[in-house]
Amino acid sequence: MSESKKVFSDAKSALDGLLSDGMTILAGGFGLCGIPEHMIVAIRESGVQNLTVASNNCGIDDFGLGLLLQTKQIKKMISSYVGENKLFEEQFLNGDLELEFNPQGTLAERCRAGGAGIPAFYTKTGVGTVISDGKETRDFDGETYLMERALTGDLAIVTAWKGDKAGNLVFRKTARNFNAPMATAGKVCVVEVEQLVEVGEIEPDQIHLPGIYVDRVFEGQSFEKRIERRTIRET
Amino acid sequence: MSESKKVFSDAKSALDGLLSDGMTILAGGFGLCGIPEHMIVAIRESGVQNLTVASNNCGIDDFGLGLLLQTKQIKKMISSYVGENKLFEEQFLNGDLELEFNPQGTLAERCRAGGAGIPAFYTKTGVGTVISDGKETRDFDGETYLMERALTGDLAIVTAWKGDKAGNLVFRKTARNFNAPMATAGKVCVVEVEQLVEVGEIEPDQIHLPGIYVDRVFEGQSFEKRIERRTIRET
Amino acid sequence: MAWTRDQMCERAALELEDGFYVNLGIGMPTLVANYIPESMTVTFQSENGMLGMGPFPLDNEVDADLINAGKQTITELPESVYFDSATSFAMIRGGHIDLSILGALQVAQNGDLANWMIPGKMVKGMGGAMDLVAGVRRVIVLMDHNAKDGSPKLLKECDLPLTGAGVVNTVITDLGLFEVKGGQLYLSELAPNTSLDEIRDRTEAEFIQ
Amino acid sequence: MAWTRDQMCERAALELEDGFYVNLGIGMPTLVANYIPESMTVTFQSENGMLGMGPFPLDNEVDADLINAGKQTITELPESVYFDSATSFAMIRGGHIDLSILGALQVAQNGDLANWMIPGKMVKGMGGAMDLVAGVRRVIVLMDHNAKDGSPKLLKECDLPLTGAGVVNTVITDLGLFEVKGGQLYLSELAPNTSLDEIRDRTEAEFIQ
Repeated sequence: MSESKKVFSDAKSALDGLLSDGMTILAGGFGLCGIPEHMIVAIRESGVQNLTVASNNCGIDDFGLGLLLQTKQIKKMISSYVGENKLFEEQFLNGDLELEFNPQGTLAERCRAGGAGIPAFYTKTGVGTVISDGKETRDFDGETYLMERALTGDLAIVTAWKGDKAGNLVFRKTARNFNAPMATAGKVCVVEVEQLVEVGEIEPDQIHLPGIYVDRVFEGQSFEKRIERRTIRET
Repeated sequence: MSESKKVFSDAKSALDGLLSDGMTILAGGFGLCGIPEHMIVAIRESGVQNLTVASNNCGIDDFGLGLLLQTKQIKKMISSYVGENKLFEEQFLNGDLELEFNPQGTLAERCRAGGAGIPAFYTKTGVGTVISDGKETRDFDGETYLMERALTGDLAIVTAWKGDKAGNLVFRKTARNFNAPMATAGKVCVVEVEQLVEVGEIEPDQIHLPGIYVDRVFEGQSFEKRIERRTIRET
Repeated sequence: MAWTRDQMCERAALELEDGFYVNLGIGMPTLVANYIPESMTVTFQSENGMLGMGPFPLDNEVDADLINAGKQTITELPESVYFDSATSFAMIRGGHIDLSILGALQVAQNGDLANWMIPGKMVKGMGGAMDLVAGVRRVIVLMDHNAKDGSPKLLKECDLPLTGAGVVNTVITDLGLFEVKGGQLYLSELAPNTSLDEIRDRTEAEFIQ
Repeated sequence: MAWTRDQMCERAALELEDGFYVNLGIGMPTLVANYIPESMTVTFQSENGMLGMGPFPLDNEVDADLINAGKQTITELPESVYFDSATSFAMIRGGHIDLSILGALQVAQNGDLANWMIPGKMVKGMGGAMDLVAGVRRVIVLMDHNAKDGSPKLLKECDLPLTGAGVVNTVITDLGLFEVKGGQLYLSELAPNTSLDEIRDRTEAEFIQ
């Protein structure tokens, strides 16, 4: 048995040899929830340039993928939501950053397709909008659909709550989001987990993503897990 | 709160009003593993005719969907494997039964697409075989793919290990198989569970299929769970 | 005064039915959840991967792993279920959600909806809105009848980039409730203290009374 | 005597590498699992929804909910994972399985494979075989060199319905090991006590030595 071949000590060693200028990275997370925060910092420190990053959002100005906007390491984003990230909006409006808007479900399904050997699929989402510009439409049973292509990346960086040394993953609550579909669509997939456990510690029926999709895994030290919109009720 | 609207007492009451001649039924299970055995018996007893049934297999001669072959209630099967079911093979070779062969993964993906609003997708499976007869092929990035259409049914009959009164399901081991994707592709979905529990008894992160897909659920009494090929080792 | 924001939400809540699975958009639509009768079970979906969304947390319940599609911290309920984004949108796009209630910048009389960007000015992105309006069984727009500058939001044609074409079923504004049927707009209800003349004045869209 | 069935399986096992995820077909391919060195981690996938397939159960371990793709009762291992059929085939069709070893009725010199039906005679169905040969990174066929009636199974062209066109990478028979490259068949290894003349006699396909 040698499943610990997948285990690395930290973000830097886990990404060693995998980063190159101009590559495409799929980054899990929704807003700041479930983002691979340690790997984002390591990518910033690596100085790799001209990245295309597919991620639903692009972090905030000073956390998450926003850190790679600050250093202008990102050439192009594939996202559904710019939201309140000022730097993102500014770089896009200035023309410093390319932005390919994908509806959120289209982005998720394109990754799922990329991991599942489906080069293209049809969807109603975006028909009659700018999203359909330059894309084929086709009618099935009297309704019009768009053809969307699969999305894959050179590297998927995702985060999970618990992972075993064979790479089997369990996510927690809404931190699951894009992490699972993106993990399947990376040529290489690296995962940071909050808890690294021994093989056999996770029930086989409770694994959310099988280790077959995971090439490297490490336990992240002290996740910051910043909250973007802390909202509470009084009673 | 009124989530118990979904709960029925047995197969007969759960299927009441849902069966009609000529309908299409999606039936979960692989071989005899994870089949909705109580509902198959109730369908037999209802006498409904001319069914189209999508199921990976068709049971064995005297159990599972084989029971509906005996009574000639099935007009057409959509399956990947006839296997050792003599009656199935015989009715097909006689011309008494229509049979649409689907590769197993294509059958699963067609159901998943049917539940996900994807009317068609492309796959490499079956290119250059009889499966591609009459279907469109198309090249993407230098490789040839087949276009496959989504599959939906008037009714999905599936089985799960545990279900709560809101229809949230947990499957057990390899009995999960087609039950999850087929549940999403039925216009109506009825589920038999081994254990019906209260809402809140299943961890939200451990639910395999959300209750949104489940219209009716009942606890089956004394599952027979017949084993097709009991294979053991000595030591 | 016509309908207040609370009254608009209350009116929207009347469109819910027992057993419905509902997705509420960011902002005013979120408040509709406050007007559901106790006797009714309505399950809220959050497109980032949850069914059975609970209220905002108490201060000591905040969990960074538990947010809604508006990125606000929320709580779970006994019936909650979590899933990934591909599964969440398979659910939305596959027509399993009964109702979506969302805000709008503009709605056209044929049901076209614009709510995701103002070219050169505001680039928020469509998030899950394009998927929701394309996939959910019924779409209700909840919006002010006029923009802050008084300009109409119910138009003959949207001039902002569309979120979906012909996707809106019902529009609830402070002045009334409209329905889109067969590509035409019908005024079904007038808010109290609102005259037909006033609503005509403040609407660009052609509507049938 | 050339390779026995055990020796064929042993030879096939040499194609495995540490860390591989492998799908073994029904019948002889299943036996390949017996020849994996202790030092190597190989994870077996069963297309009905499992990674990390264990051995057959002891009599008191039999579980009706735990079967392999051949419908035999099996066991789980510490690293096992279960998933549904759509997920299982997404894995297979998405190219995540390193190797599939399966049986064949016929293989053509260009890598065409027939192993799912004999028209008018045997209608088993393709099960997951068409998905496996289309999706898995490398396909090894393990089969007797000749049919029971002595007729060749390595042919110029298959006359039975295909499972996949040009999908086979390697063929291991009792007489030797062949590889398909660029649409041509190469004989790479001769089994012991087998002459080139014998293999030519018993093969219809053209192959390059």
